[in-house]
Amino acid sequence: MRRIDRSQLEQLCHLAQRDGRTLIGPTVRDGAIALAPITTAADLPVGWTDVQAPGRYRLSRTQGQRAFDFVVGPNSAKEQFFKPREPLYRAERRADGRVGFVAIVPEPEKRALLGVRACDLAAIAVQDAVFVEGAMRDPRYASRRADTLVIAVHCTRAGSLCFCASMGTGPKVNSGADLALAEREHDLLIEALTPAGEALLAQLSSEEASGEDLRWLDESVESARASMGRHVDTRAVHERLFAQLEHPRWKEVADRCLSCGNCTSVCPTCFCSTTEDRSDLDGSTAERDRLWESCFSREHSELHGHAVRGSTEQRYRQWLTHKLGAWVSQFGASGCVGCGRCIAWCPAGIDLTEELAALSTSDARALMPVAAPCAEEGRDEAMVPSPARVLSVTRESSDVVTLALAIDEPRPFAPGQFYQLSIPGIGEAPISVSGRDGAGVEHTIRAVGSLTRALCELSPGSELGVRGPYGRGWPMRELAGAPVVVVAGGIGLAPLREALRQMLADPQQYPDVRLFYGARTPEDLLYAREMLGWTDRRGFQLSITVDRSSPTWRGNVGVVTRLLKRSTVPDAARAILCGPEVMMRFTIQALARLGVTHDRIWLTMERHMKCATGHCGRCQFGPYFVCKDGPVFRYDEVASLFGRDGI
Amino acid sequence: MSERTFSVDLMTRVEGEGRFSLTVRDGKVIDASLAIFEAPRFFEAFLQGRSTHDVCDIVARICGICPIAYQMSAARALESALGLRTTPEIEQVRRLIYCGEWIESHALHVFMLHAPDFLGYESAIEMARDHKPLVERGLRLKKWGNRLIEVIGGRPSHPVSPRVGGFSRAPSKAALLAIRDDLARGVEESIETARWAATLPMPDLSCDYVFAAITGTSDYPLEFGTHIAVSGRGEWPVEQWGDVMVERHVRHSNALQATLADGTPYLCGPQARLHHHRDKLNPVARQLADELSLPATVDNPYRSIVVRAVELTHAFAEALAIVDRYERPEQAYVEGAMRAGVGYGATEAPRGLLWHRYELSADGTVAKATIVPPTSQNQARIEADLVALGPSLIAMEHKAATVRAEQLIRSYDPCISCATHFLELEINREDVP
Amino acid sequence: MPIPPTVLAELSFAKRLSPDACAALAEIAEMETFPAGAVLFREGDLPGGVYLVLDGRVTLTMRAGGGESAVLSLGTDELVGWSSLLHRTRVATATVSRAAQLVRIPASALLELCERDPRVGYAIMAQAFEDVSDRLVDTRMQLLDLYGRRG
Amino acid sequence: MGVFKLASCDGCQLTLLGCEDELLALAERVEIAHFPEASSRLDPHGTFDLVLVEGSVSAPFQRDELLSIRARAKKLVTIGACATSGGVQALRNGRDVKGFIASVYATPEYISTLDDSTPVSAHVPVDYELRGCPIDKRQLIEVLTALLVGRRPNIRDESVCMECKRQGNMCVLVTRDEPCLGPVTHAGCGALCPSFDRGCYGCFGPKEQAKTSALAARFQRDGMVPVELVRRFRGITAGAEAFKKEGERHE
Repeated sequence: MRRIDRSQLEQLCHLAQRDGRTLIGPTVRDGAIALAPITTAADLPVGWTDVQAPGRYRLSRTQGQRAFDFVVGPNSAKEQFFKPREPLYRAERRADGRVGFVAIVPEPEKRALLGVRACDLAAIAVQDAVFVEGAMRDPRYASRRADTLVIAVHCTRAGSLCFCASMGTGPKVNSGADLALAEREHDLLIEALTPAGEALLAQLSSEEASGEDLRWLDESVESARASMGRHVDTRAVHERLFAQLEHPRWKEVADRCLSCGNCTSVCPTCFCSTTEDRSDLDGSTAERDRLWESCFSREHSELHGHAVRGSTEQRYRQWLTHKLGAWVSQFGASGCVGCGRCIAWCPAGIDLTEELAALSTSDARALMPVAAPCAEEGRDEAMVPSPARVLSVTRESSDVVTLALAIDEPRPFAPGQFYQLSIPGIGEAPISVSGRDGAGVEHTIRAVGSLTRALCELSPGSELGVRGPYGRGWPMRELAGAPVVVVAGGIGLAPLREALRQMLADPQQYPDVRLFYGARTPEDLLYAREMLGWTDRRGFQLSITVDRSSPTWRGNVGVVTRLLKRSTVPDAARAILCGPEVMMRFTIQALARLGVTHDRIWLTMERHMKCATGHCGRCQFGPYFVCKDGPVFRYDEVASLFGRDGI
Repeated sequence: MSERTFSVDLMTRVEGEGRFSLTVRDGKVIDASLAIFEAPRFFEAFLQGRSTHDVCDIVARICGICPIAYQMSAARALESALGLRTTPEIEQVRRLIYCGEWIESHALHVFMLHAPDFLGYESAIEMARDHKPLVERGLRLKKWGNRLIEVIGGRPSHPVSPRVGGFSRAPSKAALLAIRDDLARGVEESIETARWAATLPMPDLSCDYVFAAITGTSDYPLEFGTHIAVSGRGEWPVEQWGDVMVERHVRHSNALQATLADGTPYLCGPQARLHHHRDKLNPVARQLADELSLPATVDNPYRSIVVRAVELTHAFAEALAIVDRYERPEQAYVEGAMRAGVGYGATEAPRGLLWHRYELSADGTVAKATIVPPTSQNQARIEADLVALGPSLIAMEHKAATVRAEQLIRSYDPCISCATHFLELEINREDVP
Repeated sequence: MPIPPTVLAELSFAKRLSPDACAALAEIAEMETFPAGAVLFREGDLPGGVYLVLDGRVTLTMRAGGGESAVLSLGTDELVGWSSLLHRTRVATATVSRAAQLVRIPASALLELCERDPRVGYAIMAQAFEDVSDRLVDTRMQLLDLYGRRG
Repeated sequence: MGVFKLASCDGCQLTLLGCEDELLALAERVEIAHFPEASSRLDPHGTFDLVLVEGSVSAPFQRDELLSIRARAKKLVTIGACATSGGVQALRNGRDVKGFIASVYATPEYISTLDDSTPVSAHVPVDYELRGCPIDKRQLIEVLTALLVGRRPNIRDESVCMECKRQGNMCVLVTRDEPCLGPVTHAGCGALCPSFDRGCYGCFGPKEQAKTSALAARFQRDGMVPVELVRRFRGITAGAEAFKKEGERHE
């Protein structure tokens, strides 16, 4: 620990900008202390402090000359690395049907962050876990984050909305920074935490801190810890929150909540994003941007044209249970770092700590399963498609086609995984793999929206964008050796087809396979010819039913669960299902009556998978990201949340 | 006896909806009317009871083409009622944003609405097939005007920053410098525009105009004036304008028509401004007027396209000069206590004199509002000009004659949406407690 | 053809019954075989027999919009023609869609049996109720567009 | 394509002419068959693939015209606050407009007006409603582009706050109690007002799930009196349901 004179701050700012670094530090702007590019110590908010209350933030003059005599302003390091809006790629669709994609990669830019508090260091670590340390790495975030010099400041006083002590993230800086400062009226204590920090410190004129200095620091930090304006009880908060999904408080807070998204915008860890395509007038070129999104907006939970979380009540519950609950199982740390920004910048002044306390009156705890880790190893995911060519188009029914796609250098895929298919200027959607046809990867698509319609209209030779495969597929290994019941509804047969093919090709491993398949009408039955071909395989049983038909149909009429009801299944059978949520719900009940327990059922979850990399937050489902932890789940992993409204 | 009627049921390339009809019998015009059937929108009625701070946002909605004129006239009138004095720095910004509106509106009118008449096209888009560079220039000039408004006010239509006392936020020097080059090019290209406009074939028509424009400052009138000058009649303080002109409701129109008290129609707009203030044009624009031998008094309404083009140069040159000497005002607006009072304000909208009068209650809410837009002042004059035009149409083929008459009306850049903002509800209110 | 009580006892319809009751039921029931295409009853017919499917398939169709629609097919262990238990005319047409062996019980005799012994009556009605309720749930699922939109 | 106008200020159709960089390209892709403000070539009775309607219905003839337009349009898109919520002229709604006129004019039937100014959707089905007073140029291009290539327009129904925060603006409500409708207002303007140091006045109308009562509660805590609350919600988009109701609540 060293001590520097206040005048050395100028030198510190100067040194931090060497090697072309942009220095980002606190500065007064429009009535608040903002983080912005600064060049000299004179840009720092010397003599300013902040006064915060729920829904209220004011600057106030101090008599002193401290530059860091405030707690946190509305913005954080988040926007330095995870940009509020940034272009991902430019896409082009040429007249001859060919497509091209050009990634837009940010210019490498070196930064130095000055004045970062312990809570925000924790937030940076949380975002690193999302964007860099998972199975998929966001190269844009990673490149901006990679070469950043961090000069942190110990908090020696706490704000009225601070609760980092409760969250275990502050007020003292322990790691995550190169240098840590503690500011007094006339001087600062400074400590290097990394070699880079040491190198920088060596160029300042400093002297060894005295024992009294060290005592002052300890006492100040302790007094800050003791004077936190807010407090939360984090014990088993995850289990406690998920035990209160029906608590009347959600409704009550929804009456006050504007669902405006300010809390998520100012939160230093919230990472949800969406994309926006801008195409030119003839749709021949398009640019895709990624931008900050909020779980408080309707679009964020949109699934096939309706919002899964249609009400503010559900959205607030989603936010809080994720931030303080599910986050822990996803990333190993809470999504809340105790900075208090969501309280100050909520126009309605909703206080997270108060809501949490009100929801924690009961000791009830939910049993929360932990997601199986994604099998993928770490890799860069720039979310840029590459061109693929349509090899063949097979019409399956009036509104369903199967495209066989030639994908350059394809990574191997497993049954149940999905690709993101896109047409420049129209959009992108997750489509599960329905099989392999020679060199082609097959996707079976029903025309329901503008993109799927456009996909269904593609002809052999034309191109589209693909990225993938993504996600966790069917548990082929767990299914081996046991009787397998396959239940499919409508187009839900598509993600199961490749699994069926693999099982039928290997009767040794899969001696007993029974397919129960329901469709709306006989005309909607997929792969009819292929299925009939399967029926002579030993150990395969096929039951088909339709919802309605003409009287000439000699087969079953009725829902697929009725087929199951009529059947018996062998002991120890395993089941894999795919269909709409409602169908799967009833199928699971029927299976249970037949003795198939929840731990022997796998299903695919319906959520809108947008980025497919676990970064955009769109397909959040309790403790899971459907795109990376699913879409196939073992039912007992999701049973407590499955079929529940607004999850 | 010969009788011919020239009429158009839906006027095109004007703002808003109107029709005209011109009947000539035995070489004499027996009926000329510009009928405005645009639905009335009652602005003056619902301004009543609003706070002074709502007025600029509401009156902007009278017109999508010249919202700034409405905001500025209103702000002036309200400031005079409240006894507020803005600073010269704020006034500079006002002049600047007003220049933007002139540029955007004049460029729209010259290139998109009026030029197709001279060159024989139905629209600028059609004209672009044969005259692409010309139309592109028009779009470019218009865009630069819009950009200027955006930098100061956020968006071209209904900008958000103008307010009573000034602006909610003044533009930074850097933001203005970023468009400085466009403005400089605008000066050049608008000069070319005026030269081109001067070469257009002008139908013959000479009218005996009474010109009305604001006056009272050393500048070519734009965002401010203390008096209103009427050619051959004299000058009146802005406060007295309501006594000098009278508005009446004519049966064929949803808009009121204004004339001088003795019933004389008058003209406001570019020709009127040039008539009273040619010598005050920005030197660049004045030199251009000299080069084109443009007299102070232009009595051929078709030739207004040239006057507009010269004003376009004036606006670009003014804007450029303001940007070059601009320093961001310390204070973007001035504030004062609310009080009861009456205030008047007049500015020069692109298409002419725009006069506002407000009565405020003690809490600063509007007790009564009167807005006299340029088009309703010009409407009587337009009808008179149709009468003057009538005889010369007799010899023409019907369609061409109709087009010629429509072209004449278009020369005034009538803004019908503005003209029908009212139906004088304050008259009615006297009957209803 | 009379039905052996042992065959009857295999059906869930009879599972709730005591051996005595089961024998009583067998007495009034008959076993019949139908080829594919045979019509058991038509929509609008007067009440008649109640059928239990031993084997094969019976499809119910209803008239709508000038045509005939298949709405439900029934197989082994399922009940056909419950409306007769309520003295109602037939609500659908029942056609054998795959050669079937059925148990036919005259509704009047069955109801008489139920009247005679309320315990038997309760068991039979409970079974019929469960069956009808399952069909109601199925119908609701169809209303929810079971196979909905999945891209 | 046809562009039709009802009661309005022309600002939204002017926005189409304000697409200076795209206008000529658009004209090459789309036949603009009826656009009186821009062209003398008219086709008032033709059929259209796409019709843009500006303005509200505030006179009987406009109602008739609208029904006729709808019958001839494959897709009808309303542009702007007037067509989408009745516009600023909806401020007259609830006042005895006809009574006023009848008491003054000898031939009141000549002054053709309705008591209320209503949105297009109150009279005919609308395929897409583009918000704003005026509409935003980029959003207009986006809607046209999306319709041309057959996809759903990328128009977000989130709050103005989301745009405001992405731009890094400081919140005027939190830092200085400036009444701002941003939290309940539909995004699309680019958070203009807060960017210009003033509170949003709601010209894009209410966002989905607009919790106006919660915002009104905040304004009241900051000392706003009922008459001011009424004025705040009764602005440019006074006819929009959520704002209308909130205004009435404080009357």
